[in-house]
Amino acid sequence: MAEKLPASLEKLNTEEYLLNMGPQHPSTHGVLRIILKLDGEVIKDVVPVMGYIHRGMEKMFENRKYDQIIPFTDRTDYLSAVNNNFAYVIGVEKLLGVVVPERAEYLRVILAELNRIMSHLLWLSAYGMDVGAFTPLLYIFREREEIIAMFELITGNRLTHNAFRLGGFKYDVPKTFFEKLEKFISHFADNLDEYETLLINNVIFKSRTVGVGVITKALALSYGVSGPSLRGSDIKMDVRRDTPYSAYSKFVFEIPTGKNGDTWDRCEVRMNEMRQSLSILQQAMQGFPQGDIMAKIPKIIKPPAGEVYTAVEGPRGEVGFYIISDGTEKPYRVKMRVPSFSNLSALKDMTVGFKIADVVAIMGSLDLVIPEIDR
Amino acid sequence: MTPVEILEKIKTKFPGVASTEAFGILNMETEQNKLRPLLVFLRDELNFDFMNFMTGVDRPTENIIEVVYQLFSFTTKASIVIRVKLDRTKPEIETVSDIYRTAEWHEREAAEMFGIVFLNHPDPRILLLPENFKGQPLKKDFRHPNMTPLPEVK
Amino acid sequence: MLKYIKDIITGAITLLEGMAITFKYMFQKPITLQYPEQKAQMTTRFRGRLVMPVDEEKGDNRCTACNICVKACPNYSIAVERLTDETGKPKPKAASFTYNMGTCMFCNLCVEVCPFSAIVMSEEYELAVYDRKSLIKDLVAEKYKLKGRKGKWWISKFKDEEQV
Amino acid sequence: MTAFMQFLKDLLYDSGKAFGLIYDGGHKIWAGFNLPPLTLDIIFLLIAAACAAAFIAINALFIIWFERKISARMQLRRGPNRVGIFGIFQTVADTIKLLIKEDITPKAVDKLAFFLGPLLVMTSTFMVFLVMPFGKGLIAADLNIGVIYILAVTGLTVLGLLCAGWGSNNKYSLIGGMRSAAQIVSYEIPNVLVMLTIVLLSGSMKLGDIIAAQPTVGYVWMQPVAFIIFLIASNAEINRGPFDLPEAESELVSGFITEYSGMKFAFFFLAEYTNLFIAGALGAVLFLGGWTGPVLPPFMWFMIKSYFVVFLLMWIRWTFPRIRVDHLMEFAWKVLIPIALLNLVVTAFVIKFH
Amino acid sequence: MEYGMLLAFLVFALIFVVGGVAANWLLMPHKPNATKNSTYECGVEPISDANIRYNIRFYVYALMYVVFAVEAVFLFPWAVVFKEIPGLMPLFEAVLFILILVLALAYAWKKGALKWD
Repeated sequence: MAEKLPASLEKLNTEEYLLNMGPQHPSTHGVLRIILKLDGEVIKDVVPVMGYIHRGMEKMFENRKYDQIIPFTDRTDYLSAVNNNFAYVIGVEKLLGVVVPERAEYLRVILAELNRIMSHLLWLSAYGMDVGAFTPLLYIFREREEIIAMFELITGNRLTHNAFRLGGFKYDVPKTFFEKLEKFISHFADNLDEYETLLINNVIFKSRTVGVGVITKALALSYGVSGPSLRGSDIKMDVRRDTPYSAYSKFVFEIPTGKNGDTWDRCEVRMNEMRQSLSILQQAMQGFPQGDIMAKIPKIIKPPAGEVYTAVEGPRGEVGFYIISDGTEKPYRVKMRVPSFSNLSALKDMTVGFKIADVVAIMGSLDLVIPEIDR
Repeated sequence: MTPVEILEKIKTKFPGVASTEAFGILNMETEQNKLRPLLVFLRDELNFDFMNFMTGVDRPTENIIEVVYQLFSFTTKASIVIRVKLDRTKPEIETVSDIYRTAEWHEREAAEMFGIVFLNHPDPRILLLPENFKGQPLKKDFRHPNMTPLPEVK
Repeated sequence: MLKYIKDIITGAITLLEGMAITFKYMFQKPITLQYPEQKAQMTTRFRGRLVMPVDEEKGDNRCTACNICVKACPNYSIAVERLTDETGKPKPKAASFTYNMGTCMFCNLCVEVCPFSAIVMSEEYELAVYDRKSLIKDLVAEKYKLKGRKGKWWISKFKDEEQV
Repeated sequence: MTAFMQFLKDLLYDSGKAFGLIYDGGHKIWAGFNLPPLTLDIIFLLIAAACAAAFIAINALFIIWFERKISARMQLRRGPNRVGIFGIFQTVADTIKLLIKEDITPKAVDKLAFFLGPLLVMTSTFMVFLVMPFGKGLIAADLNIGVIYILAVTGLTVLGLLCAGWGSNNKYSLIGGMRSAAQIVSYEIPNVLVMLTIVLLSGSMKLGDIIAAQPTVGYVWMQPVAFIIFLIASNAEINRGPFDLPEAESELVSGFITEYSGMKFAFFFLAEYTNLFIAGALGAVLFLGGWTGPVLPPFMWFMIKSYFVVFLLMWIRWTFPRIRVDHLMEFAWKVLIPIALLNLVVTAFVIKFH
Repeated sequence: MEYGMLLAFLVFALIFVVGGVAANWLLMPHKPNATKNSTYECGVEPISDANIRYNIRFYVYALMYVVFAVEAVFLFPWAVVFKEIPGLMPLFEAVLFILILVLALAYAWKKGALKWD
């Protein structure tokens, strides 16, 4: 359609039109609005509109004490509450100069990896829904429910755990937790294989994902895409390996990567990541040390003036907290670096030229959590 | 690469940059007009290929707004923080969104939250705030009629 | 041409594998919990809502109106008023303990800081109400009785759990 | 008494004979009253149509419940189990709910097209039952162009969906309607070719003759490829399963039924499930020998076979992800149609040289 | 009688639908408001009218359908009498006819009418 049509035929040309996808749409996973410019089914332009659930988290942080901020971090990315806690807590501990006991570090790793599996499972089930397969969701929710029950044992909450405290944990682990964990590890790998056969290796699924939403290495890096979405583009990026935090340097694990940076690669990376998390869980459970669960920290937390940026590898990518302390009880400024924010910014380069159905598939493969973007 | 090595390399090209070190990360300050060449140098010569984030910090007591860029290199696993101090009454800075594309959205956010003007920005619309919102919420002196003061507890 | 046929066959095999899985699950027991009749068993640490249980030995709650929980609450959902005697001197007793469930995040911070174990998170989870006002509760007036276990079990509920 | 027993037995096993008796008896009585025989014929016609309507309504209610139960079992759920035993009256309750719900007609819609949508869809679905052989002699009209009639009437559905899609004046509906039109016409062709193969084998377009011509096991053993193509193509034609693009929930919200509510929505719903049954029934008639079978009454056999095919379609639906629209079209034109054509030619050759 | 049945079915189908909608209209509450009567587009105001000149892609399929369906309909009479006519003549005639269909398909395939973009 490149050549100019004569004026008399101009009216016969297909019309490009704008379509709102969201804020209330079944597959935007939250209150995200995407304005699509379409020619028939083919996408010509994508404009994400955000901020529908902007809560001013960063402003709120400035008005809360250091230990009060932890429950708020749960609520930015509600699917990986523990990893958000993690990033914030190690930041403040760095400022305070607190050394966390090993037992607490191990428990943190266990919780973080469980949380990663939990988040990926939800992604897998939601992704099944996105591409039109409803059934995997209900199978996957069995396993997810098991993990939630484990979290409930330790923290008492099912989704927004508020699990970590500055310096470790408030309460020690109940014995039943490890029994459950062992049971979970024993059957999870098999179930994962089953889901892979049911969904990921399905020929229809492959036809919808292979070669769709390709993002090149250089572009992904430039966009600051992180986590599985970046690893899908064949970059061995993992905060757990690049800048090891907590006890991660003690565990052996691989970093799965994709080859082409398409949607299927991102899916496969997540599936393999769950297997790696499972192996970390096994190692952590075997080497779980005795000792204290809480470091000695002052009653009133006043970190010395300074600033720190700490990041952890969340399920969606690099979750970072940039904390500036001015020596008072409350932080001077907290900036959250959220993975979905950068991942979503690359959406336009991934989707243009594909179809409506692909937008859903691509957005699903980025595993967006909207409250995290809006903060 | 250790922070010292990075600093030495930078000093060969940009003599006289102020820098400190905190938690093993080089923390350097530069002027507004040197920022873009510095970032291009860091990206192309020192392999800082990943921008973690970019944000602003409001410091009303010193009458400045800081712009902070954090970079990371996947090849050397090193991080670096670059900050630029802007005049708080008229904060203006050149965009870096063509050097790191992720900066485009981060700059849009910083623009609406701190009122920083990013010159030559490709898409200077608001990002998170409602369209008719007035004020820059992350400035320390921001007040809004809907804000309720927190109760004082003895 | 050969690839065309091969693609069709391998594709059909993956489809049949999927169908075998769904068929297998058809004969498994449903995992549904029939909600209003069957209810989920909550763990000891479950954070339902904040309650101020009546200590049966004391015949009253254990609150001393020390305001530590108020300071700890990130959302300012708690307000405590101290009881005063006739002369206006404050007594170590709460006259009212206003708890706003609407703004509560169920983060457990208030329970953790309470030096007297006066408050605890209960196991209730059906907390929805029709009227927003009824989310604001006065825990002192409520005189909540923790069900199920005896005495002051909640004070040591985490210590009683079997540890690794 | 024995005559009455014989009549009941006929009614069950050879309905044609029993209806013949009723028809003749009715006319004798009618002639006794000196009334013109045409009036009685009209009454009989209306009764037959009313029976079909009642069957459609009850069957749709059952099939919806059946699907909900089957999908629930496949997903480790229980499915409806509150209204009536095993929740069998759940769909009745849902229908009543839809009946007393407000039927919203948005301001921007083209009112005529908006109403024509469900009307055309439901009418075309209804009309198919004219030639549906439920049992021996249990058929409203065994037209001698039966197969073509079915193809023609189901083809009307496209118009209804296009009306709904265009008339709603909603972009999601528009995309859904367009998709469904392209999809249904594309999959009509493999379906036509498959039916052509069956007609080739049986030598008649009458559904009754097709059933009679089949060996005891049905054509499915002679034409397994045709059966698979039929399953896929009819699944696509009724917009279900991995081919539910016109109403693809995660992409188009609800496609062409986005703006519909109340009874108009119910008619789309009803038509979808009735079409599902029609697909099952056609599969039973064309490939599984229709109502033939030992011991049980023909009607029972027909229903069992139909529901078996319906179950296959449900199984497919609840297992697979949704196909993308371009793959869908390519699959029809590049895979199904060549195979169906090849199958047709091979069948013709085998018939001639066998 | 048979086509009378067809008419009866048609009449009944129309009664069925119109009656259903009418019953619904009688039973339902009538409380329209502006929000309810607006077009749904994910909770925001629709950007533009939906009656647009749509992509040609879909109409191409309809055209191809006409070609194939009409030819297939011509084949039905042949299929009915195929067994009864002796000799190989009907077979070869039909194969020739189908070959033309295949050629049409191959042409469309080659021309890219089956490709989406």
